Amino acid sequence: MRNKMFEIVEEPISVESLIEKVEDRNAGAITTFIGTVREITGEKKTVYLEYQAYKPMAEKMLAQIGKEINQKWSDTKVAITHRIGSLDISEIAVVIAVSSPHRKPAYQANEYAIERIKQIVPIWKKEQWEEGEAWIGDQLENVRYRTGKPDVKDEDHD
Amino acid sequence: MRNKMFEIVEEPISVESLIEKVEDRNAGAITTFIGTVREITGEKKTVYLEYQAYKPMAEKMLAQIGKEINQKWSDTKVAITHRIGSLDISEIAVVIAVSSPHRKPAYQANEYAIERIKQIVPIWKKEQWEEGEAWIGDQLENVRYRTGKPDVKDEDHD
Amino acid sequence: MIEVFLFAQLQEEVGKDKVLLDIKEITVKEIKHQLQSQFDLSQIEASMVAVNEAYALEDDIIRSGDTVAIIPPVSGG
Amino acid sequence: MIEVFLFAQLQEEVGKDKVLLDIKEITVKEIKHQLQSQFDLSQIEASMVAVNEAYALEDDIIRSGDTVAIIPPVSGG
Repeated sequence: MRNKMFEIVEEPISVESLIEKVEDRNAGAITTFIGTVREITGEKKTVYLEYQAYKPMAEKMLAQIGKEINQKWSDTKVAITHRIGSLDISEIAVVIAVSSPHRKPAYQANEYAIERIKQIVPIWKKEQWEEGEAWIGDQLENVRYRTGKPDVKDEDHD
Repeated sequence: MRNKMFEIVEEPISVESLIEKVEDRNAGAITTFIGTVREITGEKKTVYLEYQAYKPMAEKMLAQIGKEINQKWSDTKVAITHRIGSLDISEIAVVIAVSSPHRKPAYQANEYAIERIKQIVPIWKKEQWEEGEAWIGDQLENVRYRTGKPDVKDEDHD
Repeated sequence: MIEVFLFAQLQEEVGKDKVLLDIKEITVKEIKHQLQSQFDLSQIEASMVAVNEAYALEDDIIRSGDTVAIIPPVSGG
Repeated sequence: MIEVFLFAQLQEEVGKDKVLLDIKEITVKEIKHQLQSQFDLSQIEASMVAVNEAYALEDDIIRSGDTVAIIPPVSGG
């Protein structure tokens, strides 16, 4: 399974393995985004995070994001792995790797991927603070959204 | 020397080691940029690249870019390593790692770093093609530039 | 029979990760109302519905044998 | 004595990576002219000059003992 480009896993993620998945003789640029568990958010101190996913659909949605990227930025290769389960401070929750012949698309496509993950991929996190816990939702203030369409502006935010 | 944040090296660069340099309990995002040797540029086929640096000044200029980033985006940590010598196709020439509590600054600061490297860091590459070789300069059409100032628009492009 | 998966807050409120509804045919809008009244869920209005692992519209029809998932606002990344 | 480092194309044109100039004091502009006429360099006008590892302006003064580098347009990354 080392070559699945879009994966939900329960074990720690190797950044190197994601980079290998997108390597290409015609890539001049590879960008990675590594989402880690941050200790302090606002005034709250996180002890650990718990991630849950609707796994088969989440992998489909990650693959869809990859397809959207290939359509928007030609000659890109994309790999995304998101981890679920219990994660401690500084542990890696998500890695996005994008390769491209040129650097601009590598940055743009990578940032597009994380924004889309936060819109359409069925993954949820529960914050465990020192004084309680809560499932986090609606970080983007998307109350509802109908489709997994590439254009965010087409979505229904009512 | 593992903890030098800004380095010119002659050996292969480990992406993981750069990531480790910027890890932080309050980082929620780490971005990396990996510049690799691309085989095809336009219609030319590169066989290998040769990088040369004015090493002490290049390391100072990398550190200056780090300082500029810390001023522009607070709470960021930056590490940059550039390799010199002879590099084959797909080998890594440069790695930039940036950590930040939030993702936007991590992307922006990383892209800022690569743009600044191409402006002010005394490193040159010579392309070895199948039919010849040449030192590459002036990729940004900066014929001249006076200072290492943070604001590109302040520079002298005449 | 329609299998309905629940996640996050909704899963905790219902106390299980899926429920089975003995229904032949129902719209997305109706299934949300039904779950709402049956379990008193906090987030159902803010949730999307996926049918067979694809996001569905309010008027889409769910049939016996379909797999449904209630997707509260996501927070991955 | 002023030590002048050369890189890339300039280094190949001169055939060595540094030259020593027996000069007490000279401006940046003047040292460029002097190197240009002495070695017939292709890129000196497009080059920056660094004095003691910092970029210098055309009118800055270089003194004996300073380390100078001629920096043709860079192409790292």
